[in-house]
Amino acid sequence: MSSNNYIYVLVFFVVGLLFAVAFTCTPLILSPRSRGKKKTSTYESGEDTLGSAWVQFDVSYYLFALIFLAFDVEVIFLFPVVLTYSIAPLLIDLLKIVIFIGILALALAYAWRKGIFSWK
Amino acid sequence: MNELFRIILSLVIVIGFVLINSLVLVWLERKVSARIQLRRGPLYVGWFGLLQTFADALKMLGKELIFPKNCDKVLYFLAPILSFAPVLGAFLVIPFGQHLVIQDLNIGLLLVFAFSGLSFIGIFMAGWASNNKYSLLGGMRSVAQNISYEIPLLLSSLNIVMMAKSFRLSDIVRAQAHVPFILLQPLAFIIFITSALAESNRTPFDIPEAESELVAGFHTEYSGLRFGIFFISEYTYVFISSCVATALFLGGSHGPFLSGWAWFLMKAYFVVFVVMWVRWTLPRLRSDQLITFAWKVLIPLSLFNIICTALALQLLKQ
Amino acid sequence: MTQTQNDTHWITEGLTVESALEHVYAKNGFHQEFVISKDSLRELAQRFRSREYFLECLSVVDYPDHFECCYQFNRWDKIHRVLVKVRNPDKTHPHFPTLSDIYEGANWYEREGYDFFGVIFDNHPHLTRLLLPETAKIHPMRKDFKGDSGTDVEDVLALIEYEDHQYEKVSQELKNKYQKDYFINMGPQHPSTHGVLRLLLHLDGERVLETYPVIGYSHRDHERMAEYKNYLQFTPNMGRMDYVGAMSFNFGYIGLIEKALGMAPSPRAEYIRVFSTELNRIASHLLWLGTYLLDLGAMTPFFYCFDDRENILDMLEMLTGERLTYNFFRFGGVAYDVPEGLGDQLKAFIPKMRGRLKDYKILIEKNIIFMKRTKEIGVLTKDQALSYGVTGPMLRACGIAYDIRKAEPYSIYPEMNFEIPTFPGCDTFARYQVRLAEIEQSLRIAEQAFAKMPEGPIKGEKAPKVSPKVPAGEFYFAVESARGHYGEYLVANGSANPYRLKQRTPSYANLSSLSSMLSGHLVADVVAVLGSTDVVMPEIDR
Amino acid sequence: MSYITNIFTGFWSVLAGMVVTLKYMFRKPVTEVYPRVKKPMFPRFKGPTSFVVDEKTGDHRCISCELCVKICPSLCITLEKERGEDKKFHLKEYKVDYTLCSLCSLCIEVCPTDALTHAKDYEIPALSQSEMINDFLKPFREKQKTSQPVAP
Repeated sequence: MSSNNYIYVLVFFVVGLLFAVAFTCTPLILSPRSRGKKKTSTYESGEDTLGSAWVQFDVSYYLFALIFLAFDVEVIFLFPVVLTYSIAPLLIDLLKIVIFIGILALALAYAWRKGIFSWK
Repeated sequence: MNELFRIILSLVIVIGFVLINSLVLVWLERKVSARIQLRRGPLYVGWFGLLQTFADALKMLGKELIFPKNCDKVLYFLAPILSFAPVLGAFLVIPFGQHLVIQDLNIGLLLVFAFSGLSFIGIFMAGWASNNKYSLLGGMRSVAQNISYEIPLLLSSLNIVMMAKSFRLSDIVRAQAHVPFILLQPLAFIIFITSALAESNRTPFDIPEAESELVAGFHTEYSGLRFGIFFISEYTYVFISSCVATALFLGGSHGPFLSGWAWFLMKAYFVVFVVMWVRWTLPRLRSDQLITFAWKVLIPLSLFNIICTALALQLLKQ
Repeated sequence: MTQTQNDTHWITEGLTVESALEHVYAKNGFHQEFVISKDSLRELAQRFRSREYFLECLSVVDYPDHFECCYQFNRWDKIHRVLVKVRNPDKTHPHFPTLSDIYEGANWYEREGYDFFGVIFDNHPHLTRLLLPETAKIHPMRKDFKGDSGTDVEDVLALIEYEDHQYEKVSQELKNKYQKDYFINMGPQHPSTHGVLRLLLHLDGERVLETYPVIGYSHRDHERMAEYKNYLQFTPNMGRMDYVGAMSFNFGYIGLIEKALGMAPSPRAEYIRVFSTELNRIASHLLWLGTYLLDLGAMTPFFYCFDDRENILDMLEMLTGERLTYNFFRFGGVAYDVPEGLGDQLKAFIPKMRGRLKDYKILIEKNIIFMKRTKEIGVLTKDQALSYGVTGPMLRACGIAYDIRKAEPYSIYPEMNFEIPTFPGCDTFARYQVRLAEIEQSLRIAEQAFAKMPEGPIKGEKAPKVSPKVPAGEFYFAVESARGHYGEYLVANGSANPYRLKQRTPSYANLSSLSSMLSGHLVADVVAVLGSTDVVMPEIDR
Repeated sequence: MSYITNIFTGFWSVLAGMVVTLKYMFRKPVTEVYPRVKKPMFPRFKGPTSFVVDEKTGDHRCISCELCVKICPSLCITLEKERGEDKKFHLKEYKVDYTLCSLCSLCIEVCPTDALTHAKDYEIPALSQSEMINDFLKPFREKQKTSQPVAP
């Protein structure tokens, strides 16, 4: 496999971007335009919006983001392991996986026990 | 020169396919939902109303694009584009037939996950940029949901990688020449489909747009073709997820009598149908239940499943 | 009657009673009446509260020489309707003590009294406009109110000052909060507030801290309309209030006037009334079920429910010619006789509906997601229900079998064989169960009533040909609508139109309990809880 | 243990629900494709009010007693009459404003000569409010014009 193949990835992504830009811009040529004060106002069920939406906001899920980071990295570690699984003799690979996943599961159990998964 | 031609040709085909396919899927969704709900669905525009969605798309082209007064204009403009751009890339590696794949990369599966993982950035951006409180809630939810379901999605596909010993999708399909992996890995299949549903924001996991709570969630402020682009990318993600599920679990292009691509498309559309069927049956989960469902049920189950697979493979080898 | 009199010494013991009256319950719907002084009202209310009486209704009446607040107390287990009147001769600044800290349900009633009559309830926590817009400068139910030029009346000017002050205070409080906290408007133009209800949610992330319901968007002042029109002309208005279950509202009004006239409808008409009301109740519950599932994100049951509902509406259209806002009942009977073919349709419909209920149970009740979304959500305890005066399926979901069809039976309900389904869950799931069980019971009643229907004229012998004149007096009549206790308090003065017609609508009391059910829940639960209260906005706004 | 049974029952409940929707998928649709298919209205269907055409005379039966005007709760009927040579009242004008009418049929019930009825027409759109004011005498006037011979 030459690096040539990965050019496809780049080209597809860039063309995707350009296409989306072009696509969203076509109505600029085709569509009618009207003016109105209320037209561009923020939708909030027909009432005037109360202040900006960009205020300090309590995201109850930031802890999930933290665990996610930990888990995602560890899943990435699992990828090469499963690819070469059972090439080594005996039960070494199985042991490795069991230990690794065991630690992951422990982390999960800890987070669970700590009550992260139940919103307060 | 030949290579350039190939790139252009594949691009044209993929773009055409994405557009037409999403319109067909919208039509299919309308028909399926109509039949489930004792209605008829589109009937008169085109054959069985097939052209109804084309007409709707044309109408969308003529709709005015509105920039809300208080929005962040740059992000607001970029959000639908960013949610659409990765769509094309994901088609690169999908093996529609024995040799019908644009680039059979050896990291194929990872590439699909990488591209589809990008989609929620666009959604979150849309939620933030609109400066609308419903949108913000929807955007926040989409982040929480996507990061939570990414893990079971990866973990469940790891089982397949373990059995096929390759990330290349065509290799995985080839490994299922005799037995599709769904029979060997039913639990992984269920986890995969569930997480894929969640990743593509479909009911019962459509909390980012939850129309009964958040009006339209992240795309409340979007109009015209910008909204259309979100729509297209959502449907295309559904299709890509079905394609990956077909390749991983349903034996891809393998099947008797018909040629490979026909089998592949049939299976993929069947999965799409199941996804729609689920959507029109179930109510929506609440945001906290949704996330805890991933962490408390899907992730432990998929960890357990990996250990089982590892054990089984080890035993079979002995 | 003597029994209750002996038992009820505690009501007025040691209080200044201006007059006491023993009513004939069968004649005007009250057991007892007391006129007491302003100072002893709160003490009296506390006594009622401690003995598990709920505040059924509070109506303000504008008499030529005084304002009168009529409090109705009643019990769930054994009907004992006590009318307590407090009078204030001050026609400009009528002050009354508030009961909103004893009965939370009084909060909205008092605000309504202030809104319509300019009556000031001292120490009320939030005495602002309820049904009229905050900027309104009128008190339209006062007898001296003439059209739009209400501000000309000098008495009202002083009130407006007070009102501006109140309004400024409250809006300033809210404005200060908007600056730093997250507020979100749900409604009036929102997919799941079922009409024009506005909920102002004070959020902490996704968690609801406080809910402020804002009502009155579809306010038409039916009560004022009743005073203008004669008794017959007001009948079409009834269907416009609760347009989902219009039959029961018709039943309530027609029943009230018949009671006041001391007249009975023809036997055949009674049966026609009952089965059409029960069919309408099923239609109302089906509409609730469909939209409730829609609120929870499942669209398909909505269509199944509407399919069934369509069958019912077809039958009712055959009978009445209308599909939604029926004006079918007449004094002393009904408008039309049962048409041919209706019986066959009904016979085909009932087993079909029973089969559908089984499907609903599999599709909805057994579903894990539905259970997760509804169990232990929006809990309303028995004590809260008492305090707010909640009735109907919401109350029966607290395990209390209070249903007017059994508690104070009217029409031919005593002859019918049916049960009152109750569930002890107190949550939204229990409310679902109650309503689904009620569909079954209503099917039973409709079946029986249709089968037992005697031959005969559809209008009674004494049925008035033109609009009747109701003899002077006070009357109360209640029916069980699809949403609960619907009662009307009529003050008649012997003329062709009512002096005052207060409508006690069930959703009004039920919705006022919403904020207490919601605190601490998530945004997604708001629609689940609001949906479970089954509000119909025109009925609340009137 | 309950953890696992919960997962199973949950999964099972989802499947059971899906079977129900699949069952309904193969049923006949219940919707009508209006306006291509029009359902006949029930005999008691309450369309807009209109005059009954008397079979014998071919005219309306209104005697201008104004009972309907008095009973109408929404004040939507305007009636003008004139005293004819025979000392009887003759109807000059009868208009109903449909934007106000609530189809309560009180006017029909009160009518002593059964001159009013509900039409079975339900497609009565209009572009302005003034078009919704219906002149009941219009068809009768037109008929008179066509049927009466022109005086020499």
